[in-house]
Amino acid sequence: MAYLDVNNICVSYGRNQALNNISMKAEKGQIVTVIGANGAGKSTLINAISGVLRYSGKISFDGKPLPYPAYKAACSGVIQIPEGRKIFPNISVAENLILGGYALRDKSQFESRLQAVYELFPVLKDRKEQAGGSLSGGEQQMLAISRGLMSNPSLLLLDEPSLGLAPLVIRDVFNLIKTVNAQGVTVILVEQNAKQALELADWAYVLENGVFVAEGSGEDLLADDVVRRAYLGVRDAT
Amino acid sequence: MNSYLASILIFTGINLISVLGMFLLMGLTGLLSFGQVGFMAIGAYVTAISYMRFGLPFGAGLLLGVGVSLLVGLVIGTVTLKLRNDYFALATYGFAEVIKNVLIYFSGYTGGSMGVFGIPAIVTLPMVIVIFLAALVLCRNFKVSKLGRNSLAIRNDELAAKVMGINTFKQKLLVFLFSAVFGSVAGSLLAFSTYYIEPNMFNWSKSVELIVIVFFGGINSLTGVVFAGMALTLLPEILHFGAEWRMVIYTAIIIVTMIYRPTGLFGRWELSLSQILGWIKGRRKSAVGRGGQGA
Amino acid sequence: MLVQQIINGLSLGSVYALMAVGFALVFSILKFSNFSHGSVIMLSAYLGLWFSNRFDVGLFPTLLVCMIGGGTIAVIIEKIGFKPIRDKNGPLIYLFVSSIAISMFLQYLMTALLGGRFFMYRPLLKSSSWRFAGITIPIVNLAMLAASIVALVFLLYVLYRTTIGIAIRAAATDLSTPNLLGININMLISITFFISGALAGIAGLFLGMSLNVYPQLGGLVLKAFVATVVGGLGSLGGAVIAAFLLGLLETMITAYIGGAVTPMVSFTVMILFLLFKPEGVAGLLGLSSGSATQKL
Amino acid sequence: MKKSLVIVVVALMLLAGMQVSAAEPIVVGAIVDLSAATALWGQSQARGIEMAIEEYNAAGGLLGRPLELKVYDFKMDVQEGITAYQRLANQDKASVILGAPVSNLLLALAPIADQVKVPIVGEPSDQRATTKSPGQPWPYIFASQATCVDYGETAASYAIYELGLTQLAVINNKGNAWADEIAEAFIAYAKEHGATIVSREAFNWGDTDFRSQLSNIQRAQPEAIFVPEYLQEASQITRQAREMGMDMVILGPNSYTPPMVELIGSAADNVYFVNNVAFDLPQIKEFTARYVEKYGIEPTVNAYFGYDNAVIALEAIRRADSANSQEIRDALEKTENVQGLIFNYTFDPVTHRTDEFIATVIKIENGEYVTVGQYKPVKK
Repeated sequence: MAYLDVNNICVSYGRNQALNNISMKAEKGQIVTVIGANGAGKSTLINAISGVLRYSGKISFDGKPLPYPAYKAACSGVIQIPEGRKIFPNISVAENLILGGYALRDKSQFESRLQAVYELFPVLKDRKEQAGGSLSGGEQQMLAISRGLMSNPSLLLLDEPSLGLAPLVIRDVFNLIKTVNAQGVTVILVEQNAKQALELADWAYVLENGVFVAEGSGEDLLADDVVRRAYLGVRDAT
Repeated sequence: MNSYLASILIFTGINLISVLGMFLLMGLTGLLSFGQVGFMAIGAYVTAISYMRFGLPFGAGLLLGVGVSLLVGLVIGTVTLKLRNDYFALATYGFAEVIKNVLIYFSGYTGGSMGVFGIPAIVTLPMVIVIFLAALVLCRNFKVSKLGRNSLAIRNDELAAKVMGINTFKQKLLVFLFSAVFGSVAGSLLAFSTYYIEPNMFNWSKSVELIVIVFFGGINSLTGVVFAGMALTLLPEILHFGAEWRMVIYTAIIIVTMIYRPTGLFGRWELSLSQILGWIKGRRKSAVGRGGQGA
Repeated sequence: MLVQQIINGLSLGSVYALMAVGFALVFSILKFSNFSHGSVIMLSAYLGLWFSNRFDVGLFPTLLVCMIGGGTIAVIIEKIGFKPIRDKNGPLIYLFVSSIAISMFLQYLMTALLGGRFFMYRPLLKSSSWRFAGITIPIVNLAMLAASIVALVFLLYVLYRTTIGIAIRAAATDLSTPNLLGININMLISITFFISGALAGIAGLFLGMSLNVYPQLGGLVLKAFVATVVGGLGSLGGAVIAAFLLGLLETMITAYIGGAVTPMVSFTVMILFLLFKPEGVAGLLGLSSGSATQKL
Repeated sequence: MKKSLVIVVVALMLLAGMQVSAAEPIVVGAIVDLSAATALWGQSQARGIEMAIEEYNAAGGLLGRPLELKVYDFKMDVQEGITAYQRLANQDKASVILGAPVSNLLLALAPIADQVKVPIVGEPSDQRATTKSPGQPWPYIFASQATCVDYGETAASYAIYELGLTQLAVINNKGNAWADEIAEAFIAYAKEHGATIVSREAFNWGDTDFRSQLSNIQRAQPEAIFVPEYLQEASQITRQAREMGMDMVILGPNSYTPPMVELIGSAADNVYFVNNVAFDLPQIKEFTARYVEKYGIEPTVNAYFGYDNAVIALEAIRRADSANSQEIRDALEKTENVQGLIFNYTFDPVTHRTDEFIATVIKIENGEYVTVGQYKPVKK
């Protein structure tokens, strides 16, 4: 059984079926990417895995069923970094990080995690007394990721981390994801920014209207004509 | 007609007129106001005093009350509608308290705590029904008009409404004045159907009653609010068997309903004239007639 | 004379402040005026009355029981009256209307149960007031003053120095994201209501001791509403200070202009104040200058 | 199975038949507050009425017909009171209606009763509830209680002529019509009789702290404070005054009746109040004992009024020898020497009230209610 095993899940909002019998897998230490257009159901998928939404079907993680609801999933090491960052604007950077460590199973690790995060993002240390809302967009994304890393997660779910960021900052964010992954964290990355996401991915899925229409390694999909036309903005030669 | 039934219907109608004003303000525009009872007091006292002291006919007194309410509403609204919404709630609460205390304090005109007594029975059931229907049509047209959509936009997101080019302050003021007029008219009718008014009748608990009716019916459904107004005015009458437990049962029913239907009794459902006609037709033909789903 | 009136004002303010802290706490997180706070005060007053008479105990055990009882009642009210609405994503304003309906219900319930009777605590304090040099200080109000300050300091400590408190403050702007970090938001809200209810329990005991115990006792919560709004932005410190200012304002108007005009003048002053200081008392004190660590 | 059904049906029919054949009951209505702020008084009043009705029924009812009591709660809301009256008159066909221990409802009902024509016996102390214009009563309203003016004048007279106190202070809720009327009568009488009002303080509905007003009063150094207030406010004012070291005489109306001492204990000492009745009268003691036995709770004064209102109304039915509302009204106007718990009632056809008010002054001493004696104000 795979590390994360999503098995035939369905999610619906009222009468609208948002996810229809989705199955996907991620092995330990992989970066798995889901790409798709706006409204394809990417966020729904992330929210189902992290226990925000109710779903039918089975999701297992590390051989056990994934707990529901979200706070329990988070406590078992599955951390979502939500779309739009959702850092807490009214409390300080340091306090944001303290809350990030809320799910830490071994509380004595807190200081060392904090040091690790500050090493990764020295700018956060400089601004630790500042309100979260006063950071720039890129800094906020860093804070959101750091906050997620504080609890030493085993599985990191990233929902559109590149949204609303400048291209240079996006590159930093993707590099960061690589670094985090190299430290042994399994990553599920949901992106509209298909090219960069696919370059990063060990395995990737293409989501359209609640179903997977393609899957393959990142390189394969980058080379796939349909994918290139639909998501990478490559035009037909005609 | 049985005068018991008539008096219930008169009070229901009066309540409903006031509730319609609250619906525009709180339901449609999302402004929390404790002030409706203040405008009811203005309407009641202006009409009653101008009739009793200056011999002004009821209709003229009612219009005078509306005029005074508009004036007061303009001042209160201009001052407070630019502030945050919770300040507006506080200000309207304060306004109603001030009105009550002005009525008590300036007893030379108002009779103070002793109230105005011996007001003649001019208000009749048909009169209440006609005014209520007029208010209802006005309210319904407001809701479906551009003004209503502006209000909804403000309720959903004031900033976005501003960006869309709505003059939110003007719109809010307009709705506030509308609701003031409704309250004032209801107050005038009330004075001439209780025959006696005193400041204490216009307590904040009266505003709360109206607020509960609006939310019980649902902020998105005029039909629901009208239904709630009737149901919640009639329910205490039905519950008289409960003696001292009457109001306990009454409030329990309200709470349970609110918990199970947090969007109000009728949600977004709206009854329209064409639907009623549709039903009538459907029944006549007994053919395909499916009594349409509301928007 | 002036000294006595200032003391009178502070003693009235202490009543308002003690109610306002608990009221403002819920206001700051769930963003609605929780009028059921008054019912918790009223029910706690009955609970303390029953407990102190039944077991013949003194002030402190009764206070403890009132706090635990008030906290529990508040949590139960939250679970029954607010949580279902939150779960169904009902508009925020429904929580407020629900809280009003609940307070009406509990008031009618106690009237029906006890026939609208008035009760009085047996003396839990040795004397009810201190008098010296022609000045009177009511002891219960002094206790309320102390309790509201202790409560405020305690709350500020919890909110700024504990993880739970930080989470509560974070939840004030965002009720869904804390879940993603492993924080059980329902638990957090329950804790908030428990603290708020425990504060209502303290207020209930002291109000019951200084006034009588009767079903309409919770009506005073309107003053807490006023103080909280004038306090500004759900700021706890702002609410407490506004409560004292309100007490002083009312007392001074009553003393030097006349009790009959107090509501008229005090509301006018309040509205004018908000016109010139739209940030409320919190803004006046620079408690909300945008910096997170400053906002109470 | 079928057989038993037939038996049940037959039994039911017999029962129904019996009820028709038995005399139709005379319906007596009552409007009281059972659920809002004055529920304590309203419930007491309703029970007093109930006890009277039960006594009459035990004695075979009236006109050979049983009496049926219908009590409606109006939660201190005038609108609900009006619908309750209309319901009793139109729906329940009540012959006579009792109640409302507060004046405001009767002020609204007076002109309505003029049209509906079912008489009301209550205890409004507001003169206007029974008097349409000077010398002309509201035809369908009768009051078993004296007016606010009587209470205010009696208290002032007692302070000036019996206690010899002439430096007086008054505090009351400006929004409470009952309190304000008594206060004004007190002040008018006191001024006319050579006393000085050294301090006049006011407060508002919902107030619980009166220290600011009391500080002003304290500075004016009155010999007595008059507190015409409801139980809750009166108890707080008295207690807070005592806390501030104001040991002077406090005067009040009948709101200082039990449970006042129970609530504020020794703070109630040195209070003189004008009451309708002495608690140590044998008939009051006997009634109170029966009430406590029946309901397990002490009555308030309103229970006595409820009982008396019922007796006045029922005796009018007896004299009219009819359950017709008009005839009862006519009989009520001729009420003469009807012995109730509180008074021996004789109605003045011009005022529709007891023709003479003799107050009982009660002093609270060491936590006991001590009847000082009956008292009539000195008139100039």
